[in-house]
Amino acid sequence: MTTDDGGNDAVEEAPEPPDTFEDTIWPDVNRTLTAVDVRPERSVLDLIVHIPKADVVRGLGMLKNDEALQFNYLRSLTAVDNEADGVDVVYHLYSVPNKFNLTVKTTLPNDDKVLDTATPVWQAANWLERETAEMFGVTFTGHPDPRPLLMPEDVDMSDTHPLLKSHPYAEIDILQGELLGHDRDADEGD
Amino acid sequence: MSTEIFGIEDVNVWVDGLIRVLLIVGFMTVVVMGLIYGERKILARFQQRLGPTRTGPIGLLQSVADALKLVGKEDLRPRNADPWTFELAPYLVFIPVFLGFVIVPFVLDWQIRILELGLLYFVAVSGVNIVGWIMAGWGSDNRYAMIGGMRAAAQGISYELPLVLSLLAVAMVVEVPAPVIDGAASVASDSEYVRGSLNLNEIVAAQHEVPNLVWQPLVMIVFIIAALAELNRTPFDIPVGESEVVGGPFVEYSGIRWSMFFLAEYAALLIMALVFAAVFLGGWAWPFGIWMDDAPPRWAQALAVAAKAGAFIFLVFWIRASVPRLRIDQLMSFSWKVLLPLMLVQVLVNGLVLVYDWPLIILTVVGLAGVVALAAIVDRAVRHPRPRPAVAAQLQGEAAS
Amino acid sequence: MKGILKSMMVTASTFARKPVTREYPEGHRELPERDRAFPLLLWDQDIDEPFCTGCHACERACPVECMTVIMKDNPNHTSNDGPSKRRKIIDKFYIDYARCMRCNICVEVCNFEAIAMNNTWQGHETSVYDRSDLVMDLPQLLAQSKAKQIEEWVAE
Amino acid sequence: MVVDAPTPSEAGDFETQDLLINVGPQHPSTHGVFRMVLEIDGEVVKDLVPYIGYLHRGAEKLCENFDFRQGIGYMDRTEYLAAHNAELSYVMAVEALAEIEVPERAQWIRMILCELNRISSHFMFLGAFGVDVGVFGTPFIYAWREREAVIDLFEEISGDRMMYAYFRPGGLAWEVPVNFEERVREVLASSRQGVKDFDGLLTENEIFIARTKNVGVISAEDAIEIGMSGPSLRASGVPLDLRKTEPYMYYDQLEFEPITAEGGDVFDRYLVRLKEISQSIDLIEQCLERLEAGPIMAEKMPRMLRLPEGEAYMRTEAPRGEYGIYMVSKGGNKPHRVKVRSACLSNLQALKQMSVGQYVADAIIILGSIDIVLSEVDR
Repeated sequence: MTTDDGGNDAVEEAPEPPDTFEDTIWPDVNRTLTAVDVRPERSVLDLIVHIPKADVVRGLGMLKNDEALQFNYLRSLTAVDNEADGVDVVYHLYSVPNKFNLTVKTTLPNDDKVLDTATPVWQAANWLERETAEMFGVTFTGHPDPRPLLMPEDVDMSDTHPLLKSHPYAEIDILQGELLGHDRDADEGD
Repeated sequence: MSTEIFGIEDVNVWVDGLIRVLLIVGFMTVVVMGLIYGERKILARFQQRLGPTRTGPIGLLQSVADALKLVGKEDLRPRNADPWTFELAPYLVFIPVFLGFVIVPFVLDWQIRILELGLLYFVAVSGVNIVGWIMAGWGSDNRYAMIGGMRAAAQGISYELPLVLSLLAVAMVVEVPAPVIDGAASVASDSEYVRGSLNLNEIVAAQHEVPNLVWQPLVMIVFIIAALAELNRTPFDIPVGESEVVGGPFVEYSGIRWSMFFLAEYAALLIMALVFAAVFLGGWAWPFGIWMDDAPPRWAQALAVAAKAGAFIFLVFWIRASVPRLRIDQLMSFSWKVLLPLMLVQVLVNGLVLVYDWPLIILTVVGLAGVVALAAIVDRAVRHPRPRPAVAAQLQGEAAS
Repeated sequence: MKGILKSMMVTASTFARKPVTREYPEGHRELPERDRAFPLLLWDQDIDEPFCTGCHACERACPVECMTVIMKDNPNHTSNDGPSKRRKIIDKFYIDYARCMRCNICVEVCNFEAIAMNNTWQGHETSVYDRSDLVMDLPQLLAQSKAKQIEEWVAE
Repeated sequence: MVVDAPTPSEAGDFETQDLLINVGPQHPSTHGVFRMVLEIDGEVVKDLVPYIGYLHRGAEKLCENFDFRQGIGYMDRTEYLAAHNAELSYVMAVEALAEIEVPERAQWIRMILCELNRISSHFMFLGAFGVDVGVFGTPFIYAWREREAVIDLFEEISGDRMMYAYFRPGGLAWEVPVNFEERVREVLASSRQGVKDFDGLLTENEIFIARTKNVGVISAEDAIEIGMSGPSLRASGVPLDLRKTEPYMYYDQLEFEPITAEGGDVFDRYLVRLKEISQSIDLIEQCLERLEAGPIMAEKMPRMLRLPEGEAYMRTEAPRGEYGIYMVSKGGNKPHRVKVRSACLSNLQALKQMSVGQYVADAIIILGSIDIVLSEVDR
């Protein structure tokens, strides 16, 4: 680990049984998100906060507007497909005045991938949500411009969500030589 | 009817005309090809490149190869283009440029025709090609072309005024011998002088001792600027701006038609350089007292004209390698708010000199003051940029919300 | 006006400098030894056979799956009274240069130093008219090394 | 000139209509395959709709199928003008997850290469931007001249001119050549001359200033709101430079201040980048002083790297801004998810706000001033 986050972020240490997250910005975050059900988690670099999907945009707004935190910069917004466990939508926040980092996560069940848009909180979320929507099939309600971003405009690909694990890789034929085919699966995991 | 050409008497006027036209067309085509090659080589050196090297020794045949390629290309016309406007436009750009060559004094006693109103004729015909530009822009049925055509029209008309005024400012005070002999003006120094002439030959002859650039520094600079704009050369290449309208009115042209535009562009540069050499640098006269007493030999005259025109052309290339492009609103306001008032003042001063017969040194002083004023205005405009128009601010507000 | 004149002086100064153009097809710049064009196979000059034993290591490691390797029993092996210690040897080897992304991974995973990135101009100038001509077979891949036209560089 | 269009009643039977022009995907000034539809009234842009995705190659999906060494080559291709910086984020994400300690020498060399890459990338910007503004080719060739020197050096080190694939989790693929320091200093000397040339050619040119000052202004608040980063953000006066705010590698040992400007217009974005080249030259010299002999690869690196479960969002300061890799691992030798946080994508979002209300020619140079690389936008 070579990154030093000014002592504000999670630092690796031996896990003690009841982790109070005292060395992180968790106390401030917890104070800010009073009426929201949140759960902290350590990661290698930043603190992760899990917020239920119903409260996430409200929570993000609170984090942005809180005087002590001021998460006014949305670094990145994406999703992670956990297959059976649903899709995690991940927000990476940064506070320009305070230099805090925070990761906010919310889990969407596979049968209800609908989430409120974060565009009222940060304009930056606009294109990032469009990309997440087309790549993972997450619907962001209230999004001002819900067109696809990277996928073709002229073909209807509303059912195609390439970054879901269920979406296959493109099958590349092994064309070399005399169209030789052989079993590559045996090599897996060497 | 018969006339005289190259000392041969009794030549039929039609034959004479034909010879002159063929000479000029041949000459011009060769020189333009050389110019294109020269521009590529010179620009390359300004950019630390080599330029064309493949075709012929040091790439000398590059223009020939290009010409052959262009002639061999398919002549395409977009389906939605207006056939007549589209196909006629190159001629309307091409022909006026050729017409301009009629009055250019190459050497003392040879040019196509010596016209008493030569300069007037020159500005008249060179203004016509704007029509061709608009036709090309409109007829192509392409939005880039249309924007380019509109820009060309706006720019051409705006800069026609400073150009005409600058030529007028020179023409009104130039000293010419009172009895104008038909044909070449006499260089005799003992006849009485009057001021004002539109005859290019007389203007050149009047600069036998001191070229006009000494008397008219501001006018010369304004002429260069306006000429760059008329020629659509950097920094005024707005109508054809590669990075904006991808070639402007020419975007849909190909092959021979496109090469006609190209040819016209360089021919216009050539003629502008020749007029510049004639009006401001003294044409075929040699500087610094060489051949002061009698007219220089013909080869020396041609050499002087070529060197002077070449200097102008080199300057144009140099500027092209060095400066960015202006924006259309800046271009317009520069013409109407800076160049035109300055030129009007200059013309007024010239008028006073003309009427009261003041010494010409006053013009030099006023001209230098004008140059300083021009530089100061440009500097000030850069340091205090205009606030954005209200409409723009409003639009931006809407976009942000 | 001053700034414009300054710009023109800068271009004038470059006018006087030596052009930086490299006249490519005539004059080839000398390539650094680490230059990576496309992978090729190396020839064991001592025993007169390829180094490659067809172990599939590179094939498996290739991110773009541009290789196809088939091995065979080595007829030159000592058991067959040959001079070679290689029990297996490459039979067929295809690399699709059109698909290769020149990442050097095949060279790194090779246990026999049998594959190297071509660091000659010949490796760069591979234009063909048909894409399928870019699928190189074993003789093509070995040709340069066999003719001792290459001094390969492999990171230790 | 901005003139209000006459309403239909004033103009009799005529109606005015705004003109739509389609700029790109094949246009000399869109820096790749970017498309924007401009709605113009005369020469004034009334609306702008950007379209991206023409270069989408699914790098993130591909990375899920690659092991950690194979992924590096793909990172090069997401950001081909600053591939070292792109690789850096990726390998640092892997190192953070695997808790690998990278040897000192490898870190210093990485820093030198990343700063050199910043120089070459910024030169590329200056060249392309100069052409956008309308100088015929000269800045482009100047830029190419300097970039060529840097790229030749990269080729001597890594073997490739653009897709280096030189950083590895744990260090570097192989040792740099013996004359490395000497060559770097040569390149720096040449870059200094390049900065001087650009400074003379553009910075004081009145036409250049007239074209770029007060054009495409974006305030610091808006820039942060949109998520801009890198020189484009710093030009608005926000000193957000990850090398300073969240120092990675050994940037905390170097002396430098983030370069900012006040205006947030096109000229400032140009100037910040020009100054950053000088800054990078200075940083590299500091690095060279601290460079010592030593190993270039972490000890005990396994042949096939397997990561523990976890996630890391690793961000570094690439030439265009924050290049982040969000890597989620569920164990095994392949990442579960790799998200590339592209600085260009976020910066490009500001294009509409900056361009509306400006002239068509301004929209072009505003796009140029953001300095996008479409392969990074689309990934």
